Amino acid sequence: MSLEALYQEILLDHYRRPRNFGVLKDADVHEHGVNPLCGDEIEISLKVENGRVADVRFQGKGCSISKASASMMTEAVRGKSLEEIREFVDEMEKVLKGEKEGDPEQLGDLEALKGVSKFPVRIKCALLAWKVLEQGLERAGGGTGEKETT
Amino acid sequence: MSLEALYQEILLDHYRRPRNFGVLKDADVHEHGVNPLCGDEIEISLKVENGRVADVRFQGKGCSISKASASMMTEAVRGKSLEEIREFVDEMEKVLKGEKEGDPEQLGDLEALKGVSKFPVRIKCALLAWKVLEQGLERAGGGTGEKETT
Amino acid sequence: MIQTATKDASGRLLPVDTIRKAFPIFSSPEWRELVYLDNAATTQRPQRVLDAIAGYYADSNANVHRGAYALSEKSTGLYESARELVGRFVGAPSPRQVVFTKNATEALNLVAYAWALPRLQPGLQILVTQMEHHSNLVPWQVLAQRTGATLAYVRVDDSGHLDLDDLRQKLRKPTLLVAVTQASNVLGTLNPVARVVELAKEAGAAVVVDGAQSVPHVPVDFGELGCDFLAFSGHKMLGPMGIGVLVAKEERLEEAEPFLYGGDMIATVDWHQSTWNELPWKFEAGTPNVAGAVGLAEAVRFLQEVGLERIAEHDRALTELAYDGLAQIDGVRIFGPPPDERVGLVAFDVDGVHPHDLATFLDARGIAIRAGHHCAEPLMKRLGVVATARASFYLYNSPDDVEALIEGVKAAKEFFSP
Amino acid sequence: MIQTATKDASGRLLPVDTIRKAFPIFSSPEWRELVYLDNAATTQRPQRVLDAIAGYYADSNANVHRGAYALSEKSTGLYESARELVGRFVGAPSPRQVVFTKNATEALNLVAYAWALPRLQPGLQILVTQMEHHSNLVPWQVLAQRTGATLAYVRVDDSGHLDLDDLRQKLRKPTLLVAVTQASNVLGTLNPVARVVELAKEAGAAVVVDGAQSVPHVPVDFGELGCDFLAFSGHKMLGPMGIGVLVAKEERLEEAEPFLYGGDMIATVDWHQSTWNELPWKFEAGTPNVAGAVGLAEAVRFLQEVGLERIAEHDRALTELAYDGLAQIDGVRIFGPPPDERVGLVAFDVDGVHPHDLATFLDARGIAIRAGHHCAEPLMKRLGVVATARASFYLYNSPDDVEALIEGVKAAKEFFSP
Ligand SMILES: Cc1ncc(COP(=O)(O)O)c(C=O)c1O
Ligand SMILES: Cc1ncc(COP(=O)(O)O)c(C=O)c1O
Repeated sequence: MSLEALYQEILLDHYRRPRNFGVLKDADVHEHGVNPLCGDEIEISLKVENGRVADVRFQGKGCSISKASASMMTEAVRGKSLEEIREFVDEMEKVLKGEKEGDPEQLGDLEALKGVSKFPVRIKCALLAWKVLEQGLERAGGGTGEKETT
Repeated sequence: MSLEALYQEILLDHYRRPRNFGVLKDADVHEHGVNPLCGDEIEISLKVENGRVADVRFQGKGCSISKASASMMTEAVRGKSLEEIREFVDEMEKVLKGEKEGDPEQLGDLEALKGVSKFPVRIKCALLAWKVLEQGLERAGGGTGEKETT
Repeated sequence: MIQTATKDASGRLLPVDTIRKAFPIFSSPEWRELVYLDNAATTQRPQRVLDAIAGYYADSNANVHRGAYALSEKSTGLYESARELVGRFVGAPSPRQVVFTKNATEALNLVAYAWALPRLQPGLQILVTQMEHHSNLVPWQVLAQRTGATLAYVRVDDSGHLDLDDLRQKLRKPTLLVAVTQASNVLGTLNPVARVVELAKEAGAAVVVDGAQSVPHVPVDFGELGCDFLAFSGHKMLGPMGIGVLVAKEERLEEAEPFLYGGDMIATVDWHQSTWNELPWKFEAGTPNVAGAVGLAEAVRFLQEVGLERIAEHDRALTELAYDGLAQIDGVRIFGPPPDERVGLVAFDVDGVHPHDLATFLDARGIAIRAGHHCAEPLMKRLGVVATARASFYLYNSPDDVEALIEGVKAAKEFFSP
Repeated sequence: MIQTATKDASGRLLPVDTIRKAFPIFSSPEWRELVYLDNAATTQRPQRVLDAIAGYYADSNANVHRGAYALSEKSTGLYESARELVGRFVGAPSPRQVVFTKNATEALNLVAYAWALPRLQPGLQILVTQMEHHSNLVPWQVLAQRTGATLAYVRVDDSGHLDLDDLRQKLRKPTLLVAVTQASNVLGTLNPVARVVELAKEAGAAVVVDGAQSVPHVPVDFGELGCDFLAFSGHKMLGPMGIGVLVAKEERLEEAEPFLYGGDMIATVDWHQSTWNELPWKFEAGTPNVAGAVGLAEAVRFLQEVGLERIAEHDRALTELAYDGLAQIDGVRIFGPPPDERVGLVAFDVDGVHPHDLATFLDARGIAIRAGHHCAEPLMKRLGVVATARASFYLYNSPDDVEALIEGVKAAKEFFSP
C-alpha cells in the first residue's frame, strides 16, 4: 500500500484547510470525544431543525486522517435526517474497515478515506468524528426528533 | 546413579526396622516437623542431661529415606553435647548436599545416606529429622544447657 | 500430518508411534526411552509449537496494539487471532470474553481479586469442593479471611464423587460463588459441572470452573457449561509455559474491577483518575506474551487435528489398562472413581512403599510419575493420606508405557517390602 | 561469537553488521530492510535465545520443584540457575531476592498489592514522578483511591530532569514509598536514583525503581542503587515475552503478603489456613514460565558478551546523531535532556505533522517508530502535547538507521506541510 493511496491530495487538502472548523454558538448539541490511542480530540457542535442537521462545526487536535475525516463529515451530513446519518455512519464504518466497497456517488470526497482500510491502527482516527457525531445525535434524542442541549 | 547406591541395604534395614521408634514419656523436648513437599511428618522426643542427649526417640510417617535418616540419627546423637550436635547437623547437611565428603568413622551407618546427594529432591527427606532435632535443641535453650519443655 | 483416521487394533488408541515423532523430546538422545507419565503437571510440546514460537520471533515480533507500523500490525493480528482460535476451541461466544494470563493460577486469582473481592462480606459464603487444586482453593481461603466471608467445603464422597446433596444443602446459605474443578488432578473425577451450575444459579451463586485438567483432555464448551468463569493453562495442553486463559461471561468481566494496572489496560490516565480499556484488554496489563499466545494457538490446532474426542478415548483406554493392572497388585489402593468416569490419570498408593520412594524407584527405570500431595493437601486429608503416587497420560503414551508402570510398581513392592 | 573487541572508525559503535546476523528477523525476507527503531517497546531476539527456548522444550521440559524424577530435576536446575544468572546481572545479593513475573508491569503490581497495600492509610503519601510509565503510576493511583492515601507527583523540570528540590519538599509529609523510573521511556532521562534513594531513606520512605528502560541499556547494580524494589522485563532486553523480574530487599519480601495464591507458593494448606513457601517462591504461584526464564538467561549471556558498557556507548553515539540531526530540522522539537544524559531514545514532534502521520509515513519507508502517549499520559500533559513520535535504539541499530530516520522526517515535513 503506497503512501499516496492513503494520503490522497483531497485528504491532505481537507487536513490543511479544514471545512466548517470552529464552534456553533447556538448549537443544539455539543459533543466531545477522544481517541486514547493517539490523544486526538474532537468537538462537534450541531444545529438540528425538523429532525435534520441544519448546521455543523468541528474543532480539535488530531492527525491528518482524523481532521480530514471530520472536515469531510461536516460537508456530508448537512441537511440529512438523524436516521439517514445513522445509516451513513454504519456504512462509513464498513467502508473504513474494508468490509464494503461503498457507493462512490454517495461518498463524494469521503471516497478519499478508503485507503485507511489498509492501515488498521488508523481506522480509529478516521472513525473518531463519526463516533462523536453519532453519540451527539443519540444524546440529542435519537431519531425521535426531540432535542436536548448538553 | 543406581538405585542400589541410593537404597543401600543398611538404609533399607533402618527403614524396615527403625531404631528408637516411639515417644519418650519424660522427655525434656518434644519437637514436631513436616516436609511439605511429600507430607512426611516426624516427632522427636529428647531427654537432656548435663547438656548432653541422654535419650531420644522418634516417630512419624515418611519415606524410606526420612525414616532411615531419623533412625540413624537417634543412634548417632546419644551422649553428644548440644554444641557437638549442632556441628554434626551442619556437617550432615554438607554431606547430604554433596558439598563435603564427610569422615566415614564419624558417620558410621549415616555413610549410607550419602547417595542422597545425587537425588536433589530427596535431600529434604534426609534432612528432615536433623532439622527437627536442631529446632528442638534451640527451643530447649540452645547451647546454654538450660531446659524448657514444650 | 497426524494420522487421525487410522485406529490401532484395539480401535480406541491413537497411532502413538506417529504422534511421538512430532515431539522432539522423544527423539532426544537423553530422553528417547523416557516413559513420561506426569502429563497432569505439564505436557511435552510438538515441534510445530516450537516452530510457531521461533517463527513469530523471526518474522513478526513487535509490541502489540499501539504500533503504527506494519510489523506491529502483523504482531497484533497474530495475537488477536490466537485469542479467537483459543476462545472458539472452548466455545467462548466472543473473543471479548477471552483474557490471556500467564497460567491458570493467575486466571483464578484474577477472578478472586477483580470480581469476587469487591463483592464479598461477612454473611456471604464461598463454596469450594474438597477436591480443589490449591490454585482454586487458596485464593478463596485468603479472600474469606480478608473479607470475613465464610469458606465452606462441598463434600467428596468415598468413591471420589462430588456430593451434590451436600452442595444443595450448603447452597441454602447466601453464596457468592462456587469454585469447582471440572476434572480432579488427583481423583481424575469428571465433575457434573453443568449440574453444579444449575444448582448454583438457582441459589444465585456464580460458578468458577477450573478447567486446567479438563480442557486438554475432553471437549469443553463454555456455553454449554453455563458457568461464569473458566480457567486453564497452555502448558498442560501442548502449548508453551507462560500462557493461560480466562474465559468469562461478558457481564462478569464488565462489572469486575481491573486486576493488574499499567500499560495497555487503560483508556485514559489523568493525574488522579484513570479509565479502563475495553474487554478483554482491560485485564491485560503490560506487554502480553504474544509468542505464548501464538504457540498456544498452534497447540490447539494440533489438538484439533487429532481430535479431542479421540484423545479422550485414547486417554481412557490407557487409564483402564492402568487401573486394572494396578488394582491387581496386592497392597495397591487406587483413589477415585472407575476409569470410565475420569480423565486420564490414576493416583494410588502401595502398601509399604512411600510414594516418594516409588517415584525415585521408577525414575531409575526411566519412568516419570509424580509423588506428593499434588497441590491438593485438603483432599489428601480427606483421603487420609499424606501423599499419593500419580500417573497421568496423554496422546503420546502407549500401552507399553502403562505396562512399564505396572511392572515397575510390582518391582518396587518387591524391593521395599519384600 | 560477537566481536566486542573491534570498534568501528568512530570508536564508539558496535560491529552492527555482525550483530545483526545473530538476529533472524533481520535476515527474514519480509523485514530484511527494516529500520527498527521501536526498541523501547520491545526488542528483537537473537537466534541463540530462540534456540535456548526450543532446546529447553526439546530436552529438559518438565514441571519444576515437585517432580521426583530426573527430567524435573533438570528443569528445576535450569530454572534456578537462570534466576541466579539474571539476579547477578543486576547485582542482586541472593537469588532469594529475585522473583520471576510475567513482565515489569506484574512486578510493579506485585509490590503494590503485596507490600504497599497492607501498609497504606489516610495520611500516608505515595510519591511518583511526573515521568512515570503507566505501569509505575496507575497501580499507585488505584492504591491511593482504595486506601485513602495521597498520591503526589514529583515535578519534572522543563529540561526533562527530576526536580530534586521538589522531591525533598514533598518528602516532608509522611511517605510510604517513592516510585521512580531509572530511565524515562519518553524523555530518555537517566534519573539519579541513588540520590533519590538517599533522600527517601532519610524520610523513611521505600523506593520502587522501574528498571524497564535502564536494565537493558546501562549497567545496573541493585546494591549500589540501594532501592527496595527493582522491576524490569525480559522482552526489552533480547529475552522472550512473558517473563519479567522483581528484585527486592529480602526484608521487604519477607514482610510482604503473598500476591498470587495457588500451587508452589505454599508451605502447607489446611482447610482454613495456609502457610507460605520460602523466598522467592512465596511470590511465584502456579507453573512458572521456565522456558521464559531460560530464554532470558541466554539473552543476559548475550548482553554480557557484548558488554553493557559498550552497549550504552553505542546507544549514546546513535542518540547523539539522532538528536543533532533532528534538532537541525526546522519545526522539530525534542523532549528531554541532551544526549549524554539519557538512554538511547529520542522523542520529538514536528510542526504541522501529527506523530501518527509521521509514523505511518515512515512505515511506508520501512522505518518503524512509535507515535502516541507512550503509556505516559500525565507526562504528555506536563509537556503540553497529546502525543509524540519516538525513535529508540539498540545494539543492532546503525548510523544508517539514524540517517534514514532524519531523511524520513524531512520528507514527511515536505509531504504534510510543504
Ligand atoms: C519505563 C517503563 N516501565 C514499564 C514498562 C512496562 O513493561 P511491560 O510492558 O513489559 O510490563 C515499560 C514498557 O512498556 C516502560 O517503558
Ligand atoms: C486442577 C488444576 N488446577 C489448576 C492448576 C494450576 O495450573 P498452573 O500451574 O498452570 O497455573 C493445575 C496444575 O497444576 C491443576 O491440575
